[in-house]
Amino acid sequence: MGRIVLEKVQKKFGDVEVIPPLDLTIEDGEFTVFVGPSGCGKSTLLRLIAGLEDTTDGIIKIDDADATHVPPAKRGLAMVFQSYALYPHMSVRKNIAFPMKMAKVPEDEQVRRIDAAAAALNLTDYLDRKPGQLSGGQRQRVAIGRSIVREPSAFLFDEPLSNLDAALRVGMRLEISELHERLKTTMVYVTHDQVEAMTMADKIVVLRAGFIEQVGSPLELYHKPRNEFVAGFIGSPKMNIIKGDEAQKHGVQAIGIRPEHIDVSTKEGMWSGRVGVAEHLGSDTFIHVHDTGLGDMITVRISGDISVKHGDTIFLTPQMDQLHKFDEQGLRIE
Amino acid sequence: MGRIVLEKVQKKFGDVEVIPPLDLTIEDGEFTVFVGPSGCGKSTLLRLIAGLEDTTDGIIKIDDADATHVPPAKRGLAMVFQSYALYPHMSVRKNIAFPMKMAKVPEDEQVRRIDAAAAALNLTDYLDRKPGQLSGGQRQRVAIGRSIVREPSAFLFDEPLSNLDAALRVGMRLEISELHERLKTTMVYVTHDQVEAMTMADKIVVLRAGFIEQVGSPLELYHKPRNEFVAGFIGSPKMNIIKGDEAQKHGVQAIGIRPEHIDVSTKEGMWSGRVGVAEHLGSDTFIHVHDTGLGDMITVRISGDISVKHGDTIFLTPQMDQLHKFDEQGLRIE
Amino acid sequence: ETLTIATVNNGDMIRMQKLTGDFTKKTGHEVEWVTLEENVLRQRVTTDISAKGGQFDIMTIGMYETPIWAKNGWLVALDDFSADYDTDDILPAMRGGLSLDGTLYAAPFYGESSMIMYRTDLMEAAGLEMPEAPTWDFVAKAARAMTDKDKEIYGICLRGKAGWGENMAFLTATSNAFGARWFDENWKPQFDSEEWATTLNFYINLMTEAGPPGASNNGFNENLSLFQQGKCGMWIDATVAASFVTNPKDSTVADKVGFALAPDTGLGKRGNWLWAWALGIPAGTQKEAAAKEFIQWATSKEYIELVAANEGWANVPPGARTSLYENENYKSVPFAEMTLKSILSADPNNPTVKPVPYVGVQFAAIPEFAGIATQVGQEFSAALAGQQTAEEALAKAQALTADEMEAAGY
Amino acid sequence: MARAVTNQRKIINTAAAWAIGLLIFFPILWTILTSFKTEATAIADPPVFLAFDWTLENYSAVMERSNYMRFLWNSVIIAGGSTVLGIIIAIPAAWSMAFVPSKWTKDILLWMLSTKMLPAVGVLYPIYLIFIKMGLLDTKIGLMIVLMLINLPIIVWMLFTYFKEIPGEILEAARMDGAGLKEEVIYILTPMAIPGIASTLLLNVILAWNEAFWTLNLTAAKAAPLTAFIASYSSPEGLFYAKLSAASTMAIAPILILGWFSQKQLVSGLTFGAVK
Amino acid sequence: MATQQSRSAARIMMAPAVILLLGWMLVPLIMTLTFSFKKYLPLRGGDLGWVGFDNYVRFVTSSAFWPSVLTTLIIVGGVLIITIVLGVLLAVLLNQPMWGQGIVRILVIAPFFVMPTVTALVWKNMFMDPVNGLLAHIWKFFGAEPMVWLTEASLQSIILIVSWQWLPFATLILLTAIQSLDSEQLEASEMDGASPLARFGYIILPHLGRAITIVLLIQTIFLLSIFAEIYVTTQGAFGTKTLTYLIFQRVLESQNVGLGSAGGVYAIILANIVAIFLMRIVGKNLDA
Ligand SMILES: Nc1ncnc2c1ncn2[C@@H]1O[C@H](COP(=O)(O)OP(=O)(O)OP(=O)(O)O)[C@@H](O)[C@H]1O
Ligand SMILES: Nc1ncnc2c1ncn2[C@@H]1O[C@H](COP(=O)(O)OP(=O)(O)OP(=O)(O)O)[C@@H](O)[C@H]1O
Ligand SMILES: [Mg+2]
Ligand SMILES: [Mg+2]
Repeated sequence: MGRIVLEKVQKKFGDVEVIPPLDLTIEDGEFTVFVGPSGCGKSTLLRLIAGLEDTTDGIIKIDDADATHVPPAKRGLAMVFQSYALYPHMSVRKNIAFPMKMAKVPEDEQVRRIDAAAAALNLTDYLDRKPGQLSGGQRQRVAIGRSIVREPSAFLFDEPLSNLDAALRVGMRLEISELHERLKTTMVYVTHDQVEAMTMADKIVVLRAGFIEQVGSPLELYHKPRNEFVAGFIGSPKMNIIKGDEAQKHGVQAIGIRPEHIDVSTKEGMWSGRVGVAEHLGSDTFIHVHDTGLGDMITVRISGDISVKHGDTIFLTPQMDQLHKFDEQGLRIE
Repeated sequence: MGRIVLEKVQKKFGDVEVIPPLDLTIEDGEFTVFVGPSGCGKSTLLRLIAGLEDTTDGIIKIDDADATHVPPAKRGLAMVFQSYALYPHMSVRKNIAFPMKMAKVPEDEQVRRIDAAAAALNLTDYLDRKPGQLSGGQRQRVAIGRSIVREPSAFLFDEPLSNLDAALRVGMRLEISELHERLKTTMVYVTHDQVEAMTMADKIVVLRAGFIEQVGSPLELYHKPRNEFVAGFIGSPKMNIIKGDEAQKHGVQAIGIRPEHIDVSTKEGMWSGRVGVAEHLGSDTFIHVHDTGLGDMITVRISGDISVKHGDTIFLTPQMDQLHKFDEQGLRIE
Repeated sequence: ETLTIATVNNGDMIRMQKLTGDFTKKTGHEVEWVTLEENVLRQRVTTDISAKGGQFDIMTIGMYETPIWAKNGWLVALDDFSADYDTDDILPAMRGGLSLDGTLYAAPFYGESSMIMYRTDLMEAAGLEMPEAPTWDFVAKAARAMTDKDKEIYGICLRGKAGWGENMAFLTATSNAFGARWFDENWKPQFDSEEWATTLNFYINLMTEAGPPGASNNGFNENLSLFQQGKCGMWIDATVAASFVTNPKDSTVADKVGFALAPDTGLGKRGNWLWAWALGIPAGTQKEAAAKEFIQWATSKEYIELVAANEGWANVPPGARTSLYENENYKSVPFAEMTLKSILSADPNNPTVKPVPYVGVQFAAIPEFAGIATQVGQEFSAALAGQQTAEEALAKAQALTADEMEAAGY
Repeated sequence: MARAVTNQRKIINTAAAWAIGLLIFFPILWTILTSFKTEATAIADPPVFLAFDWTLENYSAVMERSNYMRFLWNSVIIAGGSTVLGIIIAIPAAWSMAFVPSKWTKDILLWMLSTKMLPAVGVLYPIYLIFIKMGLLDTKIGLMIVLMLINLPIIVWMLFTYFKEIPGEILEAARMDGAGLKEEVIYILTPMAIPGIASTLLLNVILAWNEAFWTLNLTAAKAAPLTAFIASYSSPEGLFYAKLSAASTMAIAPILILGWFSQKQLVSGLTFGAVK
Repeated sequence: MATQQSRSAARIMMAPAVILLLGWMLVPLIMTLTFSFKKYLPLRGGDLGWVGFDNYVRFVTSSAFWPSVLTTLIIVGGVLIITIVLGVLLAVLLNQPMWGQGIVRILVIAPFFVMPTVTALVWKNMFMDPVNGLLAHIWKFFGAEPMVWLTEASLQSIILIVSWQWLPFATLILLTAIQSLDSEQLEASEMDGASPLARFGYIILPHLGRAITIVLLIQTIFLLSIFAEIYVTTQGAFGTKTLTYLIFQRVLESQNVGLGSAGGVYAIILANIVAIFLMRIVGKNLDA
């Protein structure tokens, strides 16, 4: 169980309205990701759900019961913090046992659950170490272990991977996804990394300045961003947004085309430009094309390798069926 | 000018040999990147070049002059640190001016160079702020500004972007590449992010436990990794390494195939397996395939989208011309 | 020249500081004062003179230090004062205590003995009359009669605070009246004697029944303020206190104070001590001449008149000069006569009933005395506080004294 | 923890904290109040708290009796001088320990602290004799040196802990930028550690100001600081509570005011490395 | 950070502090050691020759020695316990939201600025005096017989006075330490269901461990040599004679420098025993 419903939830810090009244439903078992730029209120929203902040107004329901004024410990949720928030003076075992000790779970049950969690998270060999003696990824796993043993109705993650290096991040991402597959518990996950959002989420909530810009599955967001903001935020490299004459041709204020939806040729094409930096990744090549007359630099992504170099002239052709159109308010036009 | 030659350079910390005797030449104007896993000695090597650590043995030549015992300040190199290492009590202007003040550059010349650097790095509006009032990217630019004004014969960068968030990292990566295009000064760059290495380097030096595993251009490393380690380290997602029977078929110990070099079908193919986690990025899809009978999980990367889900059976066919072969020592076989 | 003078923070000394201008005017010498509390002062000057630090040109010292230091050759002899100064005018008892082999080494600034100060009104209320030379039995009886603890009136206030210059000064002097002594002719400590047991038990019983609470912490100052507040029926202490308790500015009982000699037990010795704060010059000072000028100024008859002119006769430094007690003006001061009688009845060279090898009424003028007596004082103080019996205190005193005397090579 | 704290909680906190604060402060408050009473009111029974005739007579009595300004000036010079001297010597030492640690660093630090455990009375004689030889008795410079030596371990330790928080990379950056050792310390380390140095300074001024053994024993007239001033008031004859209070107030007021003004600095700075 | 150059620079820069402290330690120490083997009585002409271990034997066998060691340990231990326990509680209280926090903090730290001599004088005369002291008035107000503090509860009184003086120091350090506690840790424990008491016991107190050791170390160093408080109040009477005070009596009151120096050497030994003991704990805690 773990259905979380926010009804007209609002949060002000002093006079500043960080979260304007907002409705959101997180279904039981769903993996929901909050994304958005820094300072948009992701953490605040999560902390409201956790009960670590008071709502200024509105109702939070957990499993259909009003939890607005229930203290955090009683909401049956577990939280994994960005800084891990491990207890530095306790061994890994004690860290994991702590919530059970507080809940007065019998000793043998504690041992059982710790062993299970440790096995699942590959922590068995480290149970007697202190957090200070662990690597970043291991610490992250302990933090997760500590939340698992509580058997919460939902997990809350606040940028759990942002302190890890790139390689580890990929690994942990997979582990959390697999954990979700296995447990089927509701998870609410905050990140500002859109790759994480795309790969992990069942449902993504895109926030900007406390407002929900769009809610939907990753591919919905990729294919049908509701506005320019979401279009720019989802996908990497970023969607190229073209305004001015070229957009006028399509009768709209702005058109958008993702780097991977532009075909490249050295001979002919709709647009032409001069190669700036070309980044060869082996599997892909990113080409930053200048002087196309379309305003900003255009980024193009090509599978595999192509031999262009700084200063070359190349020709670009957008795939017309992948064109996005936006109006004056930046809203999507179908 | 900025040719750096290491001859039999060795470094021990106490009894631990961190860098075994090692030869390396960095040509004038080259952009050299050191990559390798954490703790492999990248920073140590860079700091040996900078003179911040003593060599245990061996000779470091800068522009053909023996610099082994020259103090850091006299080597004519500039260094940009991971933590930026800005002077927090000085304004941006003073930070940038500091190396010139130390070198007793005349006041008006200082002003000229500061203005030039600030203009080039988009810092003109921030010259009177303290570092504490700047964003991460701006701080990074100040750090670069501080090294530029010295007009050093080479720049040394130690993971300069690892404290920035993903979006900023991409931007700064481009800026540094453009800077190199413009200045043509030797740059030695440490990172453990292989995307940075691939996109920025003229020459990549792959280190493992202080040993140089391979030196070459990014595409050389991608297409012809000298051994399994380099093969696994370069490219994302990682190359799939297959041992056992399947490798025997090719008469070698192990074969490797990159995720982007495997074709996928729902009907037929060389290998078959069950879909584990499928990560839909919109532009690409990563599929982790289990139970292929090839040992470990196989990762496949597909451009665009494909509708597979957890548990589906799919068929995989490697592109034979992209197969890598390795012997018992993990060395490449052509 | 500028003289540096170490002095104690007593009222008479403070007064002298205020009048320094007169000296400077007369001689052109400046004076720097270093005023310290008694114990600190003693520690400071002793360190300085024994290590030959030379920080002071004049030191304020007592009857205890003078003979010891003089013997070590640390003091400049004061035998060449001008005729005006009239060395012979100094009270013989004082002169005796501050001389070595007949040569004066420190000039008394003021001198004191001890005597009884009592509340005439309370004595009357108790239906008793204080004789001029009472016995301890009478004093004890009167004390018990005057005590009214509910009104915070205590029959007798005596020193209880540990210290060789505090409770031990009083107790040593008192023990003389009971026939006790510190050492026998062979320097053997005598705390195991019957006389000491009697003395200490008498003192403790009396204080327990008729003394103020916390007497084991009371020294001169504490008792003075108790008496001034009207909380004591009798107080046996330094004669100089008389001017404070009769001073209406500070004392609530100024007009109800009577004086009597310190009590005896009929054995021929009274329990009154003899002390002088005197000015001495450390040997080796560069400013000997100026220092001598200062001492002559400060201990002169003119100085007494100067104080009298400024502050009244009651405030002149007492107990140093015979001529003061012949002065008509001074005779009208209520305590003058009794002070003189007390001083005259003390004999430092022959202090006890049984013979002793030392000089000094309430002390033995040997270097080890201060250290030993302070520790003994602590034992006695603890006994007064009820933390141990008199017998235990005496046993410890005997042991530690024997120990220290042995360490010192007697 | 940005949840609204109920006002009730806050009121209870406030009441408790103020009660305890006032209780702790009371002896000082009482001393200050008493200094404005007459001697008779000072011992009045029952004691009077505020409703008395305020008088300055005790202050004038004290001023008349001793040259307060000279004692004060000596205290300022000695406390300030010893601290500055100590800082100048300690900065390089702390730099070495923080940035070029060797396996001995911790031992040296602890050894330095252990020198503070020498019982001062035990070495008074030796020091006195040395001071006589060197002509340092009753000089401000002599006291400055002694107090500096006494507090040096504490200064070194405090600076060491502040310096350790400064990332070594910044000093390396300066080195790469061409700064020599001197420039590194003067232009980078010292300014960066200003808050820490300020706290160190403050704590040591307090310790030096209040040091009563050496200041009393090694001075006479010329260099005597406020500790000597107070030693002449500790038990004068007669009623003395009010005068003692006035003298006490005068002795502690300067440092108390200094402490209060720099309270923030002290609160945030006094960590001795307790905070990481 | 470890080139040969910087290492030699470090040695040079450390030299002044080390040499000065070494001198400050060794010169008096050697002189004290020398005196301790001599019969040295300033009032009897100073140096009277070598006496071997006489002074040492005499010092330990004197009836005052062991009680003084015990007294020293009781005072140090008592003050440490009081200041640390109260300091932790006070730090926790001061860390709560309240009105006028700054002023309360000023009130609480004020005793630290007061000279020990003044502290002792004020407490002794104006509070603990059995007739005119404020505490006596309070006792009388409640109809009780006033305590004679410095006699009946002499050790406790001294511990009280010294604790009053050092409580601010402990509170200050502990307060900064509390403020450095990562709030996410507290939130995590709250999510984990810990009550306020459990949070104090399991999170805050362990977090303060390091700060507590530091308070322990620094205060011990200062407390082992407290002097003014005893000198002004009891002068070592009523069982308040610490080792330091005993040495003081030997050197300055009895003017027996030889014996006092032997005592000084014992004090150094005691201090070092305590120090080694402390360093063990602290050293471990400082690394972690
Ligand atoms: N306790 C607070 N008091 C006042 N303002 C706050 C507080 N906490 C957060 N804010 C403000 O609320 C806004 C949202 O903050 P929040 O931490 O939720 O952002 P976020 O989306 O998590 O950002 P990030 O990605 O940087 O973590 C920010 O503008 C922040 O400054
Ligand atoms: N001062 C030192 N003393 C002892 N060992 C050290 C020291 N500095 C580094 N090492 C060790 O040397 C090895 C190489 O360290 P180095 O910092 O060069 O690695 P790196 O490749 O930069 O790693 P990272 O990617 O984590 O920065 C590590 O095992 C490290 O523990
Ligand atoms: Mg956040
Ligand atoms: Mg590194």
